[in-house]
Amino acid sequence: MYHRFDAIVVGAGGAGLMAALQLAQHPGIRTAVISKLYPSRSHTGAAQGGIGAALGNHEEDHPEWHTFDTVKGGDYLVDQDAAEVMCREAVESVYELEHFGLPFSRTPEGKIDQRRFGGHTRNFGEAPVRRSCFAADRTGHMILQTLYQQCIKHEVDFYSEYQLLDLIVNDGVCCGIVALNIKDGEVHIFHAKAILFATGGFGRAWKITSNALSNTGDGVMIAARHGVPLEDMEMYQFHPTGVYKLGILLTEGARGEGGILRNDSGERFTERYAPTLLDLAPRDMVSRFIYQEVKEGRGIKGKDYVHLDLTHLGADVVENKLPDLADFVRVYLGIDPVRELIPIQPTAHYAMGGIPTDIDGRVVLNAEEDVMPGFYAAGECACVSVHGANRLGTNSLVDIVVFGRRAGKHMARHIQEVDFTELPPKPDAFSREQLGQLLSRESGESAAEIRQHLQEEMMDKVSVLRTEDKLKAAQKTVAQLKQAYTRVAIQDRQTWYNSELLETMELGYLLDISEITIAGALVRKESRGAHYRDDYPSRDDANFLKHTLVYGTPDGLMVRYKPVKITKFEPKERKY
Amino acid sequence: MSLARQAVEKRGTNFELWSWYYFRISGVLLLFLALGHVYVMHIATPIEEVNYAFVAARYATPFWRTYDALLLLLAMSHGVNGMRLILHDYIRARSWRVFAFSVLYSAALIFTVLGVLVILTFQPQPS
Amino acid sequence: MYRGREGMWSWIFHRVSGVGVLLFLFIHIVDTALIGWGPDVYNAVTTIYHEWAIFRFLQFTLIAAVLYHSFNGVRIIVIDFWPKGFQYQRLMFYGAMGLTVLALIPTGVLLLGPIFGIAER
Amino acid sequence: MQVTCKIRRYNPTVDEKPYFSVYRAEVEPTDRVLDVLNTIKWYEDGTLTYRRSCAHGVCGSDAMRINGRNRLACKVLVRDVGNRMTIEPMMGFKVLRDLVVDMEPFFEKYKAVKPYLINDEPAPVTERLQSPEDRAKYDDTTKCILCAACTTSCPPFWSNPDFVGPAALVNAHRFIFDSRDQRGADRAAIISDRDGVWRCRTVFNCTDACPRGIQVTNAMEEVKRKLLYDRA
Repeated sequence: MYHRFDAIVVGAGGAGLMAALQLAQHPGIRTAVISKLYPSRSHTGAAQGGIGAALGNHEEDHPEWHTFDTVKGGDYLVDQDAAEVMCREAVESVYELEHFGLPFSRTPEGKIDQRRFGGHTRNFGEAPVRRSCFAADRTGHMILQTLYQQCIKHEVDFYSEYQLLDLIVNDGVCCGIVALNIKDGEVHIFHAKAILFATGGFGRAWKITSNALSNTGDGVMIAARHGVPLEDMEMYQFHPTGVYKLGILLTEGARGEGGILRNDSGERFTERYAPTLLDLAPRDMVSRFIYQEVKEGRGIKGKDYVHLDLTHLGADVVENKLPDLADFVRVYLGIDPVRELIPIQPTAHYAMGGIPTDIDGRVVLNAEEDVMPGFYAAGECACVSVHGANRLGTNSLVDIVVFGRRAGKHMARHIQEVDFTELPPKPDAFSREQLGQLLSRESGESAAEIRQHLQEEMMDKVSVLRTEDKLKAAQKTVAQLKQAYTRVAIQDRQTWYNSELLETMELGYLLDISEITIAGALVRKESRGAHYRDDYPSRDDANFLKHTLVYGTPDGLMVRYKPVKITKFEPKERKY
Repeated sequence: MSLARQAVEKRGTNFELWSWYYFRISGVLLLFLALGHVYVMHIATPIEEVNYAFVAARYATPFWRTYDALLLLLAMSHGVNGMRLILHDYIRARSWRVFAFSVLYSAALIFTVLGVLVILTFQPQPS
Repeated sequence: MYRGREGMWSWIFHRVSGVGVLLFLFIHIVDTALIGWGPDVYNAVTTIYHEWAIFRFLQFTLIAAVLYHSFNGVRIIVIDFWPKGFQYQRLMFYGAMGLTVLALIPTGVLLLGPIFGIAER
Repeated sequence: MQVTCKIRRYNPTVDEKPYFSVYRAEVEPTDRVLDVLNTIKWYEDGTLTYRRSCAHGVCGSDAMRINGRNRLACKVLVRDVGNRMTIEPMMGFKVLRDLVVDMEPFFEKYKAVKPYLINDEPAPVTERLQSPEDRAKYDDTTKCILCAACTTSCPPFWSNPDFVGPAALVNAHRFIFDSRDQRGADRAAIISDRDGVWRCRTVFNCTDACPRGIQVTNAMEEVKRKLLYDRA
């Protein structure tokens, strides 16, 4: 089936919906949002903490301070022009969200309430500042709901439960997508002048992750298949406090309230690693401390986890300030956090890297920033790059809102300037062949076993602590798994709501993403932010103050580099 | 402008609101009337004594006639309102709906008229 | 099948008892109307009510229905008009059931007792 | 531990009528019911079909009937349901396949109550003000994740799919009680209709089913009271 729209947005999380809303405000522009889930199921809804913006509702604050914190938090791998834009526009974007109806928590005067969050400081690192605008402990949920509501108001066309299959590029110009209607298995072609990928992250490459089962990097890999390089893929954030074995996130606020991390002997081991900041050191660092403890046999009962201790805080603090955490712990662990220790381990959380874009969301193809006309990306699947080597808490929501908005605005201008590019012949041929192969193979490898093996290998060798040997071993395993994947067979032969088919395709993307992540990690022979190399334990600005760009070519992966844009803040040692 | 007023402007009536409210009001009144009736007729009076003479004596006073008329009208309207909602819940086909509501409202009318007539016109015969 | 809890059972009982009472109301209007035919007819009919055990059981059921419907009706009104009422809906359901059973004990003795040879009067 | 899992299956394109498949799976007592489904799907029967995404109770994909009650499969642990479980799709919507029901009518009802802020006045440069007290009035109903567990647990909805249902009313409540919302004429027309809030019979199944702990029935009661008290 053929559809024609002016703009196509793939992905209905915060970035996609924000862009769709900007487009919807132009009456002449027809927009469709394609999503493999219903929009309200997107993983933006899982974000808890808040959205950082220098509103200054409680105390003096400035976007410049926010920019500094972002740059420093990202270990100076941040493109500072983009960070400046983000922190400046965060303010008006938050007000816009409020005007859309977002139910922010309020100050006694009725203004948007703000609270402290890790790494956010006043006057370039002097003291913590109240910058995180929040709606109880479900800020992401509120952003997602509010944007979806506004899209309904503006009558945006939704194609829910449509799986993205391919991007259509004709002579270097992006002109559409191919998607599968999950319900009946029909292949649809969407022809458009501008296409935005807001397809989210890919945490499911790791065994323990806070990500949804749907976060499999489909858009990222489909872009890469069309010659787009992937930027800084080795920069993947592990959040230190995920529920043991489940990976469900327990907010940083728990340690903000005074929670303590303990090893098997009950020792507060952060004292040995970060004597001043202790448990509230940045995410990448605390994750590393835990990994070190486990590696040296001081995990609980010798296993791969440690304890988060809230027992000294008292029932009052736990129930009133950390109600969601208490709920998660009670439901999933059957533990009372007021009296018992919570087993936690680092959990794969957020991709700083992804599809490279400029500050208007246009996808760029190289270090010279040549764009692919008509192709945009925003949100976690994109890399602007505002997070550099480590993302600051609350900045993920800022990113999706600001750059989803900017991309939408730029798309609207672009659409008014250009004509439709003709589709190439048989734009869906590749997708149909791919589906046909998967649906017809009689017997072969099990996707579930390949997935399990991949996730364990990535968790073991490509997570918090990396070395040349581990990365090379993982590279070999992934290559073998990719081989096995070419023989993968599924049981379900139905076209009607075939979720096994989708899961198997998603596994293919995860395998490719893992391969690229490992390639990036291998060439970056330094330690910076989330990327920690045991064999190169310090930051090396002389050689590696640059972004990696990994291209997929017929001869294998090719790594190139792109300079980091530095405007105001010269790289300094990262101390807190 | 209030919500209900806006609803009226849009739709012309707040029938369901008033129906709902009336349900509660009549319910409270019935609570006393019906339980009183049950008490008087079944508990306080041994049922063997509920016979023609008992009813005749009772209807000698306007009080009991009024009581019974009120009880009849409230119970009937309350009950028919309830049946109306039940039929709306379970009968989906249009033709069946028309039929069911015709039966309900006809029965309600006939029985109400009959009951009211009995209460108002009853003249005791010497037994 | 859906395994509803107290709220669902209270609603089912309320509906069933309501329909039952309405049907009885129709019958009751007819039997009362017989009074117009004079004492012989009326007394003949009321005797059936009194003497036949099955009618005593039906009357008992009717009273049970009226009682439950009344008490649960109060529960519903409390939920409707007292802003905190919903918090006690389960408790009030058990309350309505308890009151119904309590009130049915003397009723049972008076109505059904004679059938079993107790509480003759 | 070994669990026996009885699942209602139906693929309308090939099956004449629904049937039950029984599976045995080896899982931990602390696993979620969703993990049981995943284990079956990944290692035993790939054709088993259900929705899922976040796996920790915030996206609302995997609402289904577990042992007769609407739950999120990712928010119920095996040890809480025991070693025998019966899993069926939610009631009241067409089954697309196995545990997947057609959600389109659900979202249509949601859209019908105009679930968005309506305020035609020009917005100020900064935020619109709202006191913490006014904000608290609709806090509970902002938790909704549109999983449909409430609507499909509602007896009036089962018998009459025209009823807008608890989920739509929860979202109507969220805006009716938002002091920033000005005009809800269309919203009021729909919720005050016969198939609107007045079809709620205070059954409380919705409240029991809500995985977010929203006092769904109470939200509808608040809407009823507001309609009544504001009628003039």
